[in-house]
Amino acid sequence: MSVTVLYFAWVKEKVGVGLESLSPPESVRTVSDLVDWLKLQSPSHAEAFSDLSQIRVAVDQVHGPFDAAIDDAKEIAFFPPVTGG
Amino acid sequence: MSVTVLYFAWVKEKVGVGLESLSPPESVRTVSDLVDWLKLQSPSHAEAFSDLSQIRVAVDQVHGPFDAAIDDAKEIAFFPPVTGG
Amino acid sequence: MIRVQKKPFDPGAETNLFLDRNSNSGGVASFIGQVRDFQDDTDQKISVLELEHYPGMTEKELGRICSAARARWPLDDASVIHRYGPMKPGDAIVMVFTASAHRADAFAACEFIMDWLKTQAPFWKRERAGTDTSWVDAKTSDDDRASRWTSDD
Amino acid sequence: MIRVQKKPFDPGAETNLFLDRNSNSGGVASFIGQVRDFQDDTDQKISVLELEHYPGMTEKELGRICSAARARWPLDDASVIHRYGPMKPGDAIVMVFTASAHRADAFAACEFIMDWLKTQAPFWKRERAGTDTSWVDAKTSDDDRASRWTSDD
Repeated sequence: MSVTVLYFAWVKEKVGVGLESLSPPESVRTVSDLVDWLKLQSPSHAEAFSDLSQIRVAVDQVHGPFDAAIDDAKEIAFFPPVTGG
Repeated sequence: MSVTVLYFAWVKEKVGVGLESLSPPESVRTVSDLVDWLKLQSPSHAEAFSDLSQIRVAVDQVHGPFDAAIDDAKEIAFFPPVTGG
Repeated sequence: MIRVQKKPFDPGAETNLFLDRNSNSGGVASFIGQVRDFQDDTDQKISVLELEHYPGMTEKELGRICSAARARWPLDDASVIHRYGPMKPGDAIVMVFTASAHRADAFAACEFIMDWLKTQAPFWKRERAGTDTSWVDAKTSDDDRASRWTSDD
Repeated sequence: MIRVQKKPFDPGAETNLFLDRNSNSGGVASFIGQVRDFQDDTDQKISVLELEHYPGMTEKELGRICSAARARWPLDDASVIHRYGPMKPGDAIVMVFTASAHRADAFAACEFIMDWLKTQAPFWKRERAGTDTSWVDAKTSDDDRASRWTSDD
């Protein structure tokens, strides 16, 4: 599986990059699985995802829950609660 | 007592004038009294005030009920329910 | 600011003037009422709307409505511009602005001012459609909307 | 119409453009959000607001919010203009317009769009005050306002 992972605002600052093209293993089926796998990639990833209550997710540019299936999603984004307007 | 009586919209059309300077007798103490007295002034007045449910009143430019006292009001206006905006 | 005038006004220019006066307010809500082009009951095309008003009382009543809104919500500002006289379909009749730190207050106050203006400000509409001219009837729905604000709290 | 842009926009000019497109609508409601000049918590003067967003998703999400509003109320039109990038206090960040035959629908839809935009549109504010730069925290009051619309009916 190949997927583009995007980070915004302080999640991006903590991870250190805004975009990664990743190929997580087959066992990664949901957004939660992906987060668990991402936290193993580096201490910055682990730090960025240390408090999931402060993270929101979009799967292919649609807001979703952490238990959303990834299926053949092309783009998964993580970010803080939004503050526009 | 001397008072300016104003009419607007179709009330003005029915009465035939927009403004009258009138001196009703002492016995005219409320807006209702004034209406009863006005209806005696001409058939047009009687016609204009034939259905009071369609008439609103302002005493010195403040909306009021028909039983409002006239006291030393300078200006009493009669008009249909408003339709601005 | 309350303005009652015969001549047309420019809603865009008024918007920028209101924003200039209230650049520190987080939220500005506005409402623009436009002359409709068809009559409710006859479905006839309206050629002219003539708006009569009660000079003197109109300004006072609009001022009282804005004061009531400012007493009820923490507003930085509230303005009403209202035309009278002859107008054509599509013309702006009325424009209301409210400015507040919080959008909920700006929205509520703007709608409150419109609802009360519709039932209290001394204006009367007369529509010309074809060769007929007729006074517009007040709507009970407007009374209902205005009375919401007194029964609310 | 949905527009997400870095450059400033002119609220007055946008107002007149929206009115030109909707001259047959009896009522047009609008809301303008402006960059505030003081921080909530520190009370420090803000010098710059930087707004990050999620290109692609932002436009889609704003489109979904406007579609939801149009499904819920009989609207003639709904528009959102939203800036991103650096802004200074007093700048207009966002402008929402709704047009409808009835003012109650225009008001409700305009507030609905703002409430959902605040909690769903992928924008993130960062304020600079003095030498400090900090991400703005989301407000639970915004969540509460948005959730009103799902519990209403």
